[in-house]
Amino acid sequence: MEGLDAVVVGGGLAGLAAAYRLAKDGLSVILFERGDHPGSKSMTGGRLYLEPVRPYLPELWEDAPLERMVTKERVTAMAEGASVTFEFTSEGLRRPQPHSWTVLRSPFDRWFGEKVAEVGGFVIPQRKVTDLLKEDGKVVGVVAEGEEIPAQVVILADGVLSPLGEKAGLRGPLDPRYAAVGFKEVIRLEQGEIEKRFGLREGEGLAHLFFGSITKGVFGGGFLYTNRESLSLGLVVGIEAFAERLPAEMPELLEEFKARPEVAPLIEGGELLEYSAHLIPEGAHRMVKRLYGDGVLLAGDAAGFALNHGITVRGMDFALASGALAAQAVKEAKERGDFSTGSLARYEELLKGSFVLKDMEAFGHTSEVLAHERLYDRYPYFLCSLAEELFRVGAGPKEKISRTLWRFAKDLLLDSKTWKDLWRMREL
Amino acid sequence: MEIVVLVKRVPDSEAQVQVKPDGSGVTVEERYGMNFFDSLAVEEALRIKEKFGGRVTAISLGPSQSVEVLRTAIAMGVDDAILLEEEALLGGDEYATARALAAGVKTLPYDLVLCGREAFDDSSGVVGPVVAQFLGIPSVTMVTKVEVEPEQRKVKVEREAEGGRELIEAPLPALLTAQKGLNEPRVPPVMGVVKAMKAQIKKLDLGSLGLGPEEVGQKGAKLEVLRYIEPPKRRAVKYIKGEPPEMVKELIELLKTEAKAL
Amino acid sequence: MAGIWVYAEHHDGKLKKVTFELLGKGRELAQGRGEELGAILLGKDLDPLAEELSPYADRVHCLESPLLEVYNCDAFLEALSSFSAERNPSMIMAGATYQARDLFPALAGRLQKGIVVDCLGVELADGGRFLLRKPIYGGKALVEVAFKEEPQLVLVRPRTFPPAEPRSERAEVSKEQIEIDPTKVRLKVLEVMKTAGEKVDITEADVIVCGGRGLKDPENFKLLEELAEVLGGVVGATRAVVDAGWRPQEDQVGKSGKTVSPNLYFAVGLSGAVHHVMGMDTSKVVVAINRDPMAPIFQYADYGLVADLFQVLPLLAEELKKELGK
Amino acid sequence: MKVEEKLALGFFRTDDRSHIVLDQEACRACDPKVCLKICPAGLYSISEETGEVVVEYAGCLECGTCLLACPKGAIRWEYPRGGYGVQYRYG
Repeated sequence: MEGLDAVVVGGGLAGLAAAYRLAKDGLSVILFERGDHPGSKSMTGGRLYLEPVRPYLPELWEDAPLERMVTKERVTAMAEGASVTFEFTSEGLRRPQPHSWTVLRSPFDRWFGEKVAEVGGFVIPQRKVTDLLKEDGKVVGVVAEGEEIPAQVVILADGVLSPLGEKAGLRGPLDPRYAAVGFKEVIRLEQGEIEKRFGLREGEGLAHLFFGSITKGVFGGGFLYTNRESLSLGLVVGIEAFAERLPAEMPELLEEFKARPEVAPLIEGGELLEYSAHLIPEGAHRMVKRLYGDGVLLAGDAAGFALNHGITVRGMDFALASGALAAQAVKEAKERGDFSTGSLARYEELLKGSFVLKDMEAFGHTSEVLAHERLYDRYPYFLCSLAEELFRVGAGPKEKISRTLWRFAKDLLLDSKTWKDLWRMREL
Repeated sequence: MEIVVLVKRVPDSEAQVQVKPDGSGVTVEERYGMNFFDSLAVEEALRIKEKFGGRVTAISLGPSQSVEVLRTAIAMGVDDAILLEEEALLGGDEYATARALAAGVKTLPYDLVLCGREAFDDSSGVVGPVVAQFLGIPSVTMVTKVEVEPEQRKVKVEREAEGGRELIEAPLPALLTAQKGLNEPRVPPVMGVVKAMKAQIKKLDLGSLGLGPEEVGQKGAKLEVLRYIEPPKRRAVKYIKGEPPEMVKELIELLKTEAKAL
Repeated sequence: MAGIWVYAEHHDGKLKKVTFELLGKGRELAQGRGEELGAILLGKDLDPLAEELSPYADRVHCLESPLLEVYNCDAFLEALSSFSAERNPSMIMAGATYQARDLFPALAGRLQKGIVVDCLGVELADGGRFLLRKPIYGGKALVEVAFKEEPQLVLVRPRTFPPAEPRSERAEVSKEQIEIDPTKVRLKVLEVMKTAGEKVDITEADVIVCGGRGLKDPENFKLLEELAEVLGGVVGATRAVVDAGWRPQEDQVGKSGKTVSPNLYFAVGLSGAVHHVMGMDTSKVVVAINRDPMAPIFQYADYGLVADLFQVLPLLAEELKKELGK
Repeated sequence: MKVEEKLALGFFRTDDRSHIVLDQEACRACDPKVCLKICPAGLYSISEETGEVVVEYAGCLECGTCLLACPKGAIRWEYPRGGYGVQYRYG
């Protein structure tokens, strides 16, 4: 094809959104995916916050294979042998539009790939982009396992490790401080059984996060999402924190989590369908020097766009929006006939005007707060011990509630560190 | 050389296959591609063309998604692709399928017809030789080497046979089925894939094949499918533990007494 | 009625074992339908073979011609198609061998009849109908089919049925001198290259010891050969090992090689890729030896040894030698 | 359930060559060996035969955790060739 406008590397959400928008706007685009189809290397916990994304990809969602709309949120603080759970549900989570959905990325991204093809984008699976074509420092295409593919511009959506982002000089290698590994099981359960077990209406779903002793003092937590006919159950664990302590073998952590009395009954009778793992950027935007260069742009996880806010964990919405905005910048660059660094600077402008960089800037330091180990041992322990005192009726006389609260706060919580932690929490 | 290659869309060998509880059919995971042995046939056709010139046409019979494998053939380099597509053509046995494919081949000039030794899904290896019979040409199966002599109107092939190989000469036109070892199929270039995605795939219906609905598909089949059955399950593996000497002793004991295999 | 025929394939003056397996099953089917059981031989100077078949069949049809001396698809097709068109048997069974898989599909085309290849079961149902069972999708499912018309051409996977017992009655041998029009024999067999020597055909072996990459070096196949020898079996190989040039193509078990179903199958140092499993999953007893506990081959094995093959194999050969008194 | 059994349910198209190569010299000098515990697929182990660190690359989930966590930079790790490696059905 003479004069290919754009090559997109990576069939995840950022790459697919970029290719979709480009093709839809009439640009010629090839998307490369190294797996059998888009989605075959993708993995999420997974919940997609669709609401922020709609303005950027308004027309797309009618027949999307979304699993369940999340109408029930749960957070559980886990200590050894005890836990405290908070549950929230509201009509606001349903109306006017459901704000978030559970998803399984393999079918979801595969569907998205078909959408890209429908609007005229070329999705080429089973092809790994191994290098960038460069001319006088300018990116002029890609090399796919020996074959050179020239293009006006290359959008790198090659994932959290982004080997090509490094080759383009846009970012450094991922630092273990800024990454966590998420790993999970997809467990089959009958549709009706899920609704019964979790008290859900048809098509509605639960998002359940866990933190505390399950990660043995290491930054991270557990999650459970209900899909249409399965559960996604897994853990997220900070790489550096884990490597420093090595508190267990990683696969064992999940087994112990599953064996917890809070979890075991929820997955009972389920059949394991798949075991998967993926890295998650946690503050990895620090690795990124620039979001664009001469003839090249960085989007999605590759750009470090993800936010773990403790109780909301986001990444896919950032990926979709940044991909769509990269496409927008490329489209404008094509109109100007200029794909140089200066012209592509528009991408950053667009990102700054969107929730992507606004939220990244506002909350970009939350990972440091969350990395604090007291969140994973002392505070869950406090909550659970307090609850125990409040709820348990023992042999002796019962204390006044106010007194219990004061005693606990004094013994377990009130020290200079706590105040420091509280001060830091304002970041959230 | 005018070469026709027959290609089939089949599930990946790793695709999950489940027999429906009522035995009326099977559910196959959406993971399809060109039959491996057919890709050897396409590659060989392209190599012959590159040497002697001519045209290569790929033909497939199947549901409309079969255009995917025809696009793969185009991406690899074939000149034309034809899909035999009509509801009546589907659901037939190898015989009925071969009859329709032969009618498709007959719409073209041909010196050589190539196909895979068998398709992954039914593993029969019947369609090729039956097509040859409908065309009235000789067939050689399981070929691992092909040398065409266009001037002499003949082809010399090596085929895998009982206890070794046979060297066979056939006059052209002839039909050959490809066995592993014939060649290494090329990975289509990216631009070839792009070109293939835009290429026009010709469609032939029953009328243009000169066949009636009773001659093809389920009606034209010589076999009737009664039911699909779950394969018998092997009982769960028994792990033999311990140090190698104990393992060996226990294995021999089990093979003798339990499995009665010694 | 011309009855049920078994195609008696022979090489170098020896009948293939599968012929006797089919004569056993054929006897049961022929009795069930009140038909004659025939064996059909093609070649030259067939008397000794006819004699050997005599205790197993009611009739041995010998189709003799100088053109049938060496297997040639065209010549065999001419002879077999004209003879069966004349006699109209209800069924012709053959082993799913290289030769039959070359000849019988062409025969089906010539006679305009159906054919079932790689059968794993043939049963006589009420009403005299044959029900045939064959694997599809590499053995992930089976399909049961029946013919709409006769003759029915059926190729059966070798070692599916036990071999027939000889009977005291002898078959009637009918010799047919077949005229084959030489102009119809378009193929020329220029050369037959035997590479396997005197080795037992792997599809006929009782015991197969199959090795993969875990053997690490072609030299190490000696260990498999020793074990195979003690058990009177043969050595097989995976695709990876054949592709690497460690073992000849004819040893390859799997989708692009041979389909086997021995009594006892040792899978040694091989992972059990789907392609391989497709070629051996009807083996009666499977023993897997692999250091990697997650090797998929264990899912297809009866007995699993998570162990170092270099320690286990010599011990196993030695112990079996004692056990079997060799 | 053991992690091997979990992995056995997945779909892996395995390349002949490993996409993970270890620098054995660096591994020998490494203590504690983080890879043995941190891989969520439990693919790293010590060979009984040679005492070296070995990795069963065929079950790799391609997350890259080992690459990041290795304190010695002893892991040369790249994505498998196109079409190879894990192919998630759910993801």
